[in-house]
Amino acid sequence: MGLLSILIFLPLVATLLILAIPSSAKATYKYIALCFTLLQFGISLYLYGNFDAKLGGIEQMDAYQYVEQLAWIRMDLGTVGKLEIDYFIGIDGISLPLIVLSTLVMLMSVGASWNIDKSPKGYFALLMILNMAVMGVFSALDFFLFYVFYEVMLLPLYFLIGIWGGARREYAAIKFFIYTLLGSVLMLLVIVGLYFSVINPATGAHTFNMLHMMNPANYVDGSFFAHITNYHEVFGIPARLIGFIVLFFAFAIKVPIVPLHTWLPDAHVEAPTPVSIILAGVLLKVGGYGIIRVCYSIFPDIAANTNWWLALIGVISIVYGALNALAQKDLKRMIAYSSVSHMGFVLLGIASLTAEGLAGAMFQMVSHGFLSAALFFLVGVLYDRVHDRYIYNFRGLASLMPKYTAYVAIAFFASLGLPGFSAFIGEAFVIIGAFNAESMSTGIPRWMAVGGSIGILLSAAYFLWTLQRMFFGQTRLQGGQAWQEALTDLNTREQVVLFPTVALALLLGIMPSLVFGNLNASVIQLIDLIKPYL
Amino acid sequence: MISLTHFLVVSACIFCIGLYAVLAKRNTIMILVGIELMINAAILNFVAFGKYDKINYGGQVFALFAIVLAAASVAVGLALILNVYRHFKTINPQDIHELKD
Amino acid sequence: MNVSIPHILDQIIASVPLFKPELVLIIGFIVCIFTALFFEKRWKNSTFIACMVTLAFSLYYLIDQMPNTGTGFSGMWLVDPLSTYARLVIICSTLIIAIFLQQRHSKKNNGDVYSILLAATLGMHVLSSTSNWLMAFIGIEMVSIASYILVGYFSQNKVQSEAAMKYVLFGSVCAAVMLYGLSLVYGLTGNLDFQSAMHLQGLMDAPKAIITLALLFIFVGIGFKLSFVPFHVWSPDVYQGAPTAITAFLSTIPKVGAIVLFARLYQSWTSTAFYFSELSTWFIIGVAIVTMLIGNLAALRQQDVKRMMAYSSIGHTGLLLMAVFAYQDAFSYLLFYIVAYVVMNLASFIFIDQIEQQTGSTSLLSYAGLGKKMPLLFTAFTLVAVSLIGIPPTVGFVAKLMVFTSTFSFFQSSGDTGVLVMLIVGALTSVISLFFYFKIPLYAFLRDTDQPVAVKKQISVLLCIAYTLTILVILFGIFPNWLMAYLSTSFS
Amino acid sequence: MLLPISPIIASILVMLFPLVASVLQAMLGKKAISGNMALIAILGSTIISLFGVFLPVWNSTSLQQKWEWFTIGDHTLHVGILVNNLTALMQLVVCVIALPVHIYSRAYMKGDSGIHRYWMYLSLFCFAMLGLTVSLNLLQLYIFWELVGFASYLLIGFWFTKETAAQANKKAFLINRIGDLGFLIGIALVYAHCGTLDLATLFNQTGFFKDIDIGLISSIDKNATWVTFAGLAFFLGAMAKSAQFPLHVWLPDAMEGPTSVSSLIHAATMVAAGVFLLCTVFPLFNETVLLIIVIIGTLTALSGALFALGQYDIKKVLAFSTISQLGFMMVGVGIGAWDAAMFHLTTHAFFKCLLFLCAGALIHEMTHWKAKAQLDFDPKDLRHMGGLRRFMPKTFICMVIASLSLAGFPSTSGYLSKDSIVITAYEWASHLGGAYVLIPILLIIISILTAFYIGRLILKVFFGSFKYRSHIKTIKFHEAPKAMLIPMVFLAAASLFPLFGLSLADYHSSWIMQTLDANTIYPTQAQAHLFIPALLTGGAILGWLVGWSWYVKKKYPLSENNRLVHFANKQGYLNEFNESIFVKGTLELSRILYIFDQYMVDGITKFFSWFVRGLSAAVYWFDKYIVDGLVNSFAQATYYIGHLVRHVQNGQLQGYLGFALTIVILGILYLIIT
Repeated sequence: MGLLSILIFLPLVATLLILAIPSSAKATYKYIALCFTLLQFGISLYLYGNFDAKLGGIEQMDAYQYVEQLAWIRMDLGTVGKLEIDYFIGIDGISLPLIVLSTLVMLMSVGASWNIDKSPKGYFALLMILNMAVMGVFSALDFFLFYVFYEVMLLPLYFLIGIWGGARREYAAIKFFIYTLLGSVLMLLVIVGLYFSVINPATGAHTFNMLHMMNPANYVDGSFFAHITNYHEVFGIPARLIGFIVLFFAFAIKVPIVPLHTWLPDAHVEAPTPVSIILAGVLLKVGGYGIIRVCYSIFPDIAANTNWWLALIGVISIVYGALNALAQKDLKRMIAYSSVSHMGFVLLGIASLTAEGLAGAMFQMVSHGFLSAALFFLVGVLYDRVHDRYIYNFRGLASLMPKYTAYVAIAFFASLGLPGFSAFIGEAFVIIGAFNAESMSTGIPRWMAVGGSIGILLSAAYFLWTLQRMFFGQTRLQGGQAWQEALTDLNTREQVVLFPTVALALLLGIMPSLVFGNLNASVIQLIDLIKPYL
Repeated sequence: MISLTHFLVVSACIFCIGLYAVLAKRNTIMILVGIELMINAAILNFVAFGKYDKINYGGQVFALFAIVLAAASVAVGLALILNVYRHFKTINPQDIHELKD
Repeated sequence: MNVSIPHILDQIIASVPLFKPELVLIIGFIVCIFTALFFEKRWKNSTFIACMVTLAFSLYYLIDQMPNTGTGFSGMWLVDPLSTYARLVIICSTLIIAIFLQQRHSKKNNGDVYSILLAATLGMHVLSSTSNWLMAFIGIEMVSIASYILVGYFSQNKVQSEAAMKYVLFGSVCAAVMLYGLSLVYGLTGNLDFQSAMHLQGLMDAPKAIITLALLFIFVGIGFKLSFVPFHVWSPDVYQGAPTAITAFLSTIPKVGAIVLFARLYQSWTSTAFYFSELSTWFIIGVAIVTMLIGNLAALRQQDVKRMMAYSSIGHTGLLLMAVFAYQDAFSYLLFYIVAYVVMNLASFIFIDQIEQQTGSTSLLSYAGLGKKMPLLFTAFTLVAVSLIGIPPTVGFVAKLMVFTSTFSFFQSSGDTGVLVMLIVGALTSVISLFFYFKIPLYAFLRDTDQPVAVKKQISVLLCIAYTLTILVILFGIFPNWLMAYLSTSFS
Repeated sequence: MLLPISPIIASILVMLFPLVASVLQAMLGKKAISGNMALIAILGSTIISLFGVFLPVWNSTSLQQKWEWFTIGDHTLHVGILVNNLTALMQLVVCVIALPVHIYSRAYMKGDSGIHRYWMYLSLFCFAMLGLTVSLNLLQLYIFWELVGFASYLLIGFWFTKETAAQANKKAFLINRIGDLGFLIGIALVYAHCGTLDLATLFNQTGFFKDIDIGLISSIDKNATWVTFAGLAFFLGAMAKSAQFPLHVWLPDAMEGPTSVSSLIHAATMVAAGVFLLCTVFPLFNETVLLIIVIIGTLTALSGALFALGQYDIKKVLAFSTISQLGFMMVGVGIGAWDAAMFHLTTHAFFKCLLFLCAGALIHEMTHWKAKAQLDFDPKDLRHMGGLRRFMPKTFICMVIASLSLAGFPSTSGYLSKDSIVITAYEWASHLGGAYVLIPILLIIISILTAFYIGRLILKVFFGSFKYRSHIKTIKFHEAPKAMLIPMVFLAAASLFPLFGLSLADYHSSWIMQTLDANTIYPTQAQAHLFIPALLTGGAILGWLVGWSWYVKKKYPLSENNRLVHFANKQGYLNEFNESIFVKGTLELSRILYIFDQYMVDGITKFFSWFVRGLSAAVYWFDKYIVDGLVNSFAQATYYIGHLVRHVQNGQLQGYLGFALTIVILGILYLIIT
């Protein structure tokens, strides 16, 4: 039982504990959750501390760290061949930052769900299961295992949104579920296809091992996804291309890209604050992570040929999301759409296929992770007070809740890419990478970079406009005197949750090397993997 | 001399008559009768074909079994129809549609 | 060949050991009739006990029969791992069904139901362990007649009697059609063993028109038992009408026997490259696709749980067909799917029944807000639903994955677009199925009840069984090779 | 070596002091409203900057030191400090301007409820600005660049309860964001082609953009398209920060902030950052870009001056004058005389800051007096002032000095710097010949206009008679308090020539020009040094006389034309004629242009924002009803198909049989036929 497994399965223990404790002692649940998430956070920090930044990872088996590999499922399917599924986990520079991020966000969300009183038992149990699944997804290196965790994420979310959510929660929950499942069932087919195309050089059996899938040498000639001499076509489209598209589709739903994003605003708006935090903070990252870890690493040849389109989608998402955010009158919805816009940068950066772009995209994921979490938390603060999020119902909050305003302002400026905060580094390097793409001749035209930078301008527009509409001017509230009293300033718990994120945003903004240092080797590795096909 | 073809034609006709009864009759008993006819058509076939199967008389054996089974199922059918009649006071299949989407 | 009487007798005697479990069943059948006649009044559960004992014995003989394979009764009875495991599944599920019946319908003395159950089981055994049309037909008829009676047995109200009537009539017509088809096939081949070379030869020489007619007629009969499109129409009505215990029986056990028979048939017929082989290939692909689509789509609008489950089992039939299609010499995943399917269905029907006991209704609307009242039950139910959709980490997912795997390997070798379409449809329908399966947790957890439902806290044997099954669902989902190793060892 | 620390460390300290002050202030919050921390910090910075950085570095070799920041791909970015003449000078200027403003603010902002925020923001701004000056890395520079904008956002919106303020700071930030994007794109381009953002590596004599190829680093072809684009991108950044036409619209609105803030940020330092940036990356520009810079600069200078003519809000007048002066600096850069530009930047910093401080003093006193007299009028409006020299003589003198300097009157610093630009422009033009001559001519006209509008301001405020003379008996009108006067006096002293060179007339001999020599290649034209100053001064004096006759003697031609009847006096008639044609023309023009500015240029920004909002609304509609609608309709369709399937299940047994068997028959027929 390695450290990584402990990290993954601790929440399961927490779940069992919570389920074991009778509902009479419901107060203890949140403390249990808190303890375990804290423990996880500690472990992840330990992993971070002892991580060897020189090792690349991606497709080199030996460059992964904290690796655990056990034979899990061995089945003889006769002529179909042997089914070989491993419990195979490990992390490299791509997954490490995201794992640390997830543990942090989980901690935040537990903090945010402090005064959940509607059947806390189920709530925290589900939260912990979700926690486990997330950790699993980020560290799984066996495709089957990955898929299992990937799907297990959905169920708790469905119930968390559906039971603890807002007015239209049923619609939002099922919509979210359907979208993601649609993506993943098709992914399953591709997984099966890959399974048949790849053999484990050691045992000669077909395998679900992702790292084997990344190595062209392991592909059976003439198999469905064979690298060279592949004549398979589906409806006239080459097999490998279709495989890439399907996988990309599956992850793009999570990212989400326009036009597959419509689940996101609904899910965010209806979800309770802690769940929105997790959604924005972690789940969207699963999409980006999947694209890097699966689409790009397993189909580097296709990645090299399609990146123009991916970049285009990225730019569209950036601008489209930003414009939508500008149009919103519901604060939470606005932030949801801003996530679409910000994740567009991730896609653009990944597609740029330059070291700057990829590193920028990873950085953007991390920074957006906790910044959006902070934003949703802040919305939650307001919503807890007066159960309203309609922007025009608030005016001049600044003079009413100065501390809150300060945090909101910092969070807003941080996420609109004010230098000195983390988001700036991410976005700037995505843009720089996109510009660089032309000199690296990865086929991303510069106008896309310019288009992306327009997104930065728009993000400034909607954040500042919101700031002006809600916080500045003379205090004038929809709810009148009642709200006047209800809108107390931040309490200690809320500040305890918020402060670290803001501090982290600043820290990473000033010392990006904290993240870049660890993922740089992997990024270069990935570039080297894709370069031959450019 | 009656050749195999005659048998087949006859059985086919019987089968079709049975099918017609099953589909068109407005009386459940008649449907049962139709089923009987269909089965008998098949049995007739079996016997006719059995003539050419000198080794283990599969046809005849099958025919015997078929007769028995047909009798059994029809008996059950009748019992259930009676049961239906007790509840619906009719055995017109068209009036019996409690269960539907 | 030697046809001297003593020789034949010797052969029969020799093949009795292969027939032990069934013999036990036959004896038990008779015993049950008598107990029902004489002891029922004095000792209420006597028949039930007798039935259980019978099943237990038959199970014992079955396990004891495990290693050896062979044919008996001049090739009419054939025992191979497939049949053995299928019968194992059948016996086990019959046990559960028997308990189910005993728990649910122990009010007035209706011991005969057990004997009928045993008869049905016997029929199933015959189905699953023969390659001879005569035996197959007898098996089908035994199962059918038994299930007619079971459906009609408890009919107190209109709905149940109607269901029984529809079932019997539809069933008999299909049987008749099949019989006619069989007669033609017999005529064409002069042989009733569909695995024999002579049979296949006959089919090869036969004119296409007749072959088409005969084959489709035969498929009518099997289609009725498996209830795939277009012969599924009876199942929603019957499932809804029949008592839940019987529905559980109908939705699981008969299908096992039928699918095994179909698998054998399909394997032997598609082993050649002749018209009838292609015909059956195309037939199965088309039917599988349509069945999956219609089963899942029609289920979307259902408000009655049992009806919904009927459609869902139709959908699963489509997947079973897919499994049969990809059926190669190692059929472990076929069995795996069967086991998964049986476990899931039994569990869900027990849950449905339990809720019906509490609320007196099988309408989804009546589930509103029950989640908080029976958290454990509904959590388990939800898990089973998840497994039925085919989402990890449940046995349903692994089963589906293996079916896809084998089908894909077939596709990769053949490059047949139809197969790919079948795969995609199979994947997409599981998304559709999410809609209706998740109505259960949706109503139970997400909706709030308006009228208060008094929930009696009682822990019954059935629930324990159901929870065990649920645990199995998860366990086999995470460690499928526990089951798989067991299934596949004996084939090597 | 006046201090025992290296200039590098010194400059770091210079930028750290205000930061520390700001952080402390943030922590203490309301507990510390005196602003002593900020004051001490800036004082320390000033001293160190002068003795630790400026004096050691000035006119000696440039120093730099870098630390590894982070590695991305195989490029490593560094943060670092670059101190050379340019940066040291800029840093010093910022410090020296910031110090008096701090002192001034203590009195000016006294008693404001949010004063603790004020000090925090101010220190933050100082930190950012000082950091900007000595950054080594373009990215680092960009960071401070935006932080400066952020600080100005905070300070403009300091009175955030005022709707106009809330609007103004948003506008300022957004328009600056446009510029920032340009800057960022420029950075990206440079990085993409040179692989480094190190200013020294890029721009010093041996850098990528060196003029003569020494062969250490392969030099860049400066006429490549991307270089032009990069240059334009950088210029875009500078345009937004330095309020160049048409991106100047934010600056007048920015006057919503406290006057002290305007004096520091929106007159002296931040707006000059653009010019500073251009001077830093000067080697990057090729002819095309430079020409564009010149044109934009001239346009800005002209429009600014004209708009200033028509203003009645005292701060708006100064704002436009700032815009116009920044235009001058841009021209300076454009013609290659970036040393002159820096020179003008420096002098302008002093006298414009002083002007604002004086204006602040006036407004301050007016407001107080207004409050006492229970009158209601806009204390910033020129029309309500007049004859104030009697009440506030010291302020009067300071302001006059500043105005003279602005007008470029001999013996002031402005005279030197402005001449340096105009004359160099003249030389530049005559070197190139052709239509280029237009530039210097325009510049001359602009400087005369400048003299005129600033004269107008002075005369309107201090001469003539006070509008509310009746109240003045009862309520006393005070001179500004000491704490405000001292900095003003100091700046007044700094606005005179001696600070910049002993020679009264020759700007070449000023030490700034001596050291930062852009060695412009145009032949010096002796006569220009003679007649241009004469022209400027003469024009200025003429302008003042006219102004005097209008605004003080109240002989305003456009208001009362009674003079027209006096045909006798031909002179007068001519005079009138001239005035009513030229002067009226000019003023009309200015009014019209200002309207144009209000409704067209600014209107365009308004329209743009309106357009973007409209677009966003449209896009959201699309998202809600088309994209999401598609999804939902797909789900509906699925449901409907399910519905159709159910039609078979009509409960009719024979229906079922018919259905099933029909399909079978059809199948058979189909198969037999095929």
